[in-house]
Amino acid sequence: MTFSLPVILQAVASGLMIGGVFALISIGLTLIWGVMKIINFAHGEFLMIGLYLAYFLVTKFGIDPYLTILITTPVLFFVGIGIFQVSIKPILKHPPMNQIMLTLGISLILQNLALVLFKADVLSVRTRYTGINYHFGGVVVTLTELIAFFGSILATLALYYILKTTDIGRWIRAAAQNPTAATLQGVDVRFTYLLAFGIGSACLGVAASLLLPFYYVSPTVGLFLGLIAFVVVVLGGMGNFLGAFVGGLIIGLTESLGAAIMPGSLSRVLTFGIFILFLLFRPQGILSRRQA
Amino acid sequence: MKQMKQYREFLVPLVVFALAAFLPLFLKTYYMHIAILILIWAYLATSWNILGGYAGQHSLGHGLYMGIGAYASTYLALEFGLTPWVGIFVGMAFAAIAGWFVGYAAFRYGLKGAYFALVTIALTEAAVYVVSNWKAMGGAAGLEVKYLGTDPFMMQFDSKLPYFYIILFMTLLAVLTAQWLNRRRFGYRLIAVRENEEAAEAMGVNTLGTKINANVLSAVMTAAGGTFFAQYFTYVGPRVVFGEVVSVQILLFAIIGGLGTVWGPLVGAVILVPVAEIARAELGTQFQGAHLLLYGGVLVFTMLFMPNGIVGLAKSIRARFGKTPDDTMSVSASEGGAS
Amino acid sequence: MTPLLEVKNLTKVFGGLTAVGDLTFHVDRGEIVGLIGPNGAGKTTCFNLLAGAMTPTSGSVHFKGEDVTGRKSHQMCKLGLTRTFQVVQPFPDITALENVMIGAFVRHGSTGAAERKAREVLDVVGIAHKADTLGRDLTLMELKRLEIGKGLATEPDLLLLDEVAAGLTPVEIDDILTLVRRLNSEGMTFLVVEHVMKVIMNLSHRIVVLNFGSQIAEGTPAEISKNPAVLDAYLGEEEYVA
Amino acid sequence: MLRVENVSVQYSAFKALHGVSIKVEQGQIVSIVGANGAGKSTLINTVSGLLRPTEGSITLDGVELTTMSAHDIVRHGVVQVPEGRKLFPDMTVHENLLVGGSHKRARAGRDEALTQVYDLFPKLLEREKQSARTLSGGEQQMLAIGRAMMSQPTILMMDEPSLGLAPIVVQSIFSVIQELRNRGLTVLLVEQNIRHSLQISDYAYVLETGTVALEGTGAAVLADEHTKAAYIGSPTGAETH
Repeated sequence: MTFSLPVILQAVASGLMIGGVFALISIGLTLIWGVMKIINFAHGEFLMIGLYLAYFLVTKFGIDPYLTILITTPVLFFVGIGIFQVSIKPILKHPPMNQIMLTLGISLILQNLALVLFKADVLSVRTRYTGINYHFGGVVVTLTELIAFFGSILATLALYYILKTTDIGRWIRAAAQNPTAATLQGVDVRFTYLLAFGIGSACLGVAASLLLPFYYVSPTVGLFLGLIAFVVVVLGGMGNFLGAFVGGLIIGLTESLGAAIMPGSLSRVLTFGIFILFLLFRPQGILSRRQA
Repeated sequence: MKQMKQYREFLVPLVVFALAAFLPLFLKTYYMHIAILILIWAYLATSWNILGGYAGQHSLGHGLYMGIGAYASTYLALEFGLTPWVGIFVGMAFAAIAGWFVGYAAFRYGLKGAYFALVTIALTEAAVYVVSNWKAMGGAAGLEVKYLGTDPFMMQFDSKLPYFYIILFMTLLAVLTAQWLNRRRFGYRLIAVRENEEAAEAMGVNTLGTKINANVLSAVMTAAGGTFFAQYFTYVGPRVVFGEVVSVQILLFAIIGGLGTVWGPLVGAVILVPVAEIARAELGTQFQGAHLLLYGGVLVFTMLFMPNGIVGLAKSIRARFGKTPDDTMSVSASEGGAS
Repeated sequence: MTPLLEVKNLTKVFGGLTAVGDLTFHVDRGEIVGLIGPNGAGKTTCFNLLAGAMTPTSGSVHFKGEDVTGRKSHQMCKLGLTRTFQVVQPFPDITALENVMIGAFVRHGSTGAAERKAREVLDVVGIAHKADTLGRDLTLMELKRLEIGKGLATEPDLLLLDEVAAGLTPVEIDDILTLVRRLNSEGMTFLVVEHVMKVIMNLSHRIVVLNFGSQIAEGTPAEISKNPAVLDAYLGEEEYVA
Repeated sequence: MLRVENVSVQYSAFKALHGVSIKVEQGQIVSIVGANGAGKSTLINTVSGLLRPTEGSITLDGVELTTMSAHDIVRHGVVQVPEGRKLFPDMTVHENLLVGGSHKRARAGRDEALTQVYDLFPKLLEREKQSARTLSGGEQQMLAIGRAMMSQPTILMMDEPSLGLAPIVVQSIFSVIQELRNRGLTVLLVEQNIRHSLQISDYAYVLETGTVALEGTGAAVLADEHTKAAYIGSPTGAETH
């Protein structure tokens, strides 16, 4: 609990690094909300699946943690699509609360299934990237955080590119902005929902592989990261892609600066405080001008 | 005669609970424990149901009020020796204040549906971290109720029997409250707000005030449940009484049993709690979380196949031979194809 | 005598768009006043402003001599001004009787009294036999009657009717007209927005015509039906050559 | 080419159309007029597949559209310019147009269609990179029409294209509709502005409370007293049919 400049700088650096990953985690959620107006409470648990998958690929098969992206991303894509088909699609027209309850149910299932299968142990991996640090003045940045940060930015840019320049991307955005109008342009809206859910989940595959080398896995890891994703998404404006990225960085900074200057886990109160204030006073998020 | 008619609606709950009062004659200690658990969750779900079921505002943060009730009475007992019989009312008062502020803030700014759910979940999660860092409240370790053996004055008993009757009585009161709402102006206004806020407002219902009052009533009742919870388990911890998982459990039984119905929460708890408890007892050592797995599965099943819960399903089966309302079609519906 | 409702220079601007501009008119006790205009003319906005669902940008609304500008819907209702909705807004999961009771609770605290009032109203609007049917199970005609009943149950001095005839067959429309006329002869005052011109021409004592948010004409039905500005607003300009 | 035969539509308690039959022939402008609530939009939305008829059939050159999904109907060339434009407000003008031309059949000729649309509406080319929400009402209507043109429709249905527009803008929209017809497009037009629409129509139907009350050439329908009565009513005429 010191307020010296090096401590602050260190916190800013770490905050930005983890903020990039928060952004990537949240972008999937904001995409799903933006397109079909469903809040996926199982989002954090999807990430947990990705983390366990990456963990076992690294520990059981000796695959390089960053190469697991090639597996975690498509697997999460299909996990998303599968769950969408079985459970979300049938209730797309139901009241929003039923959808929330359903995804809460899915999150309970996944969380406790993980508990049953893998026990409550907190797992982490040591890789050949672990322990490599870089010093910038007094600030220490680990290689794994650095890779996660730039990896997240790359993945975000790639997704942004897809949404902006491809027909599929335009379908998804069109369906998000006005599903009826999209239908009237010949867009199969349900198919774009399916794609958006798949892509939103696939982001978590990337995030999981990037996180694993410096984070941990446990059945409840998704509980906290899922909530963080909600905070980021609300901060950025629900459905706002760019907002989610900025929001991710801000929450990363809040968490890490808060931890540097506040005792214990009190910084979490700050994070949730921001969340609550935004929900009340600026539900449209930091970037949007219009009312949500 | 007229008086009689007015109170006849309370007859069924009174008879049901009077019969339930004989249960201890037939139950072994372990089953008494399960009966108490059923009643705790039925009580909490009934309290939640007033806001979530009747008024249609789905709070995902009722752990906040449960925690306030649990912590207030426990802290006052530990620190000042205050009897929980009084502490329970202090907790309820604090919950009323919290409920008013939460209700005012959320509803004044027009939070609905998903946004209301998110803000309530954020509040209760924030409470977890506040309490975890609050030394006087025992921090992350929580507070233990000092064991005194049987001390009725301090709401402590060696036997399960008194606990059973206390929570039975509380649940009876909660069910009577729900039953009372069913046929009173305030209750009708809650339903009007749930069904169509705009129309309710146009018909003279102060929707903001109604929702805030519902939140306060629901919070106060939930807090009392928190005090009992603390006394029964003789322990309170931040994650145990606050937090997302508890909040979800509180509303689970109302949703599965039947939202906005008098008996739904109780039916939900009676059916689910024993199964979950047996699962926990039988499988708990190998499979932690087996009961939550079950809850999750039932929740998903309910949403997919009987979104109106068990009581709702029973009602519609009964109505099936009359008329089935078909899905309304709407141009504004997101996509074209017939579903 | 002061008019029951007096609207002065009422204006509502959304963003840059003036939905209602400088509207001035009044409604006397015992009248049926029609408010008409083509789609998008600002009628519904006007209704929302009067009923308290929106706050005007400028201008004033006086009701029973009292300045009520900016009051909320539920306050307006308690004062005696109630509106119905263009798209019927029943409470779907409760019975027709209970639907109406919610309105009756404005003036009656006890369930018994509210229920008596509600039964009386259901009888007036002619759906007493449907008292125990759920809102969702009523036909459109019954819903239209229920909509009026929900308004009547609040015992208003002025009832704002928004498109009661929309979607009804001519025979059903006549039924509704008869009902409104009867209520009017018993002393109820109405302000009526309506697209079905036959209805408004037959019903109103006086008509106010809006286009692009402003008043373009006012007069008796006979005057209005001959007014060239009104014809232009409804049918498009005469001088257009293809 | 487009045949709507004996179509009835009901949503929840409300029967919006009762046995409506209309025909639209190649190269025609056909108008559907009638007061609000008469069922005009319901009819167009039923042809588009957004609503399902309870009875009757809809065919395009013999192809059954009645049970086809809404997006497939667009892919078959029946395209709607919806009431209130329904643009994608946060996408640019260019992107809006691209979405219109992104289904399989349209994609091949997309560049050509784009040139045509920009040729027809030079204003849109000027505003190519602006988001749709920043356009004026008239420009939004042009974009909505342009977006529909990108689908390379065989029949274009327009729901109240003049709604909320200033008279001068309405004029230009109607000129565009005629221009489209001159280029060989078939148009089904729903309008409140009956003087304009009937003057340019080859054929017209008057809808009243969900049924066809009158049909004939545009000029004949415009001349009919009944048409005016359907809109304005008469203070004496309590008589209904």
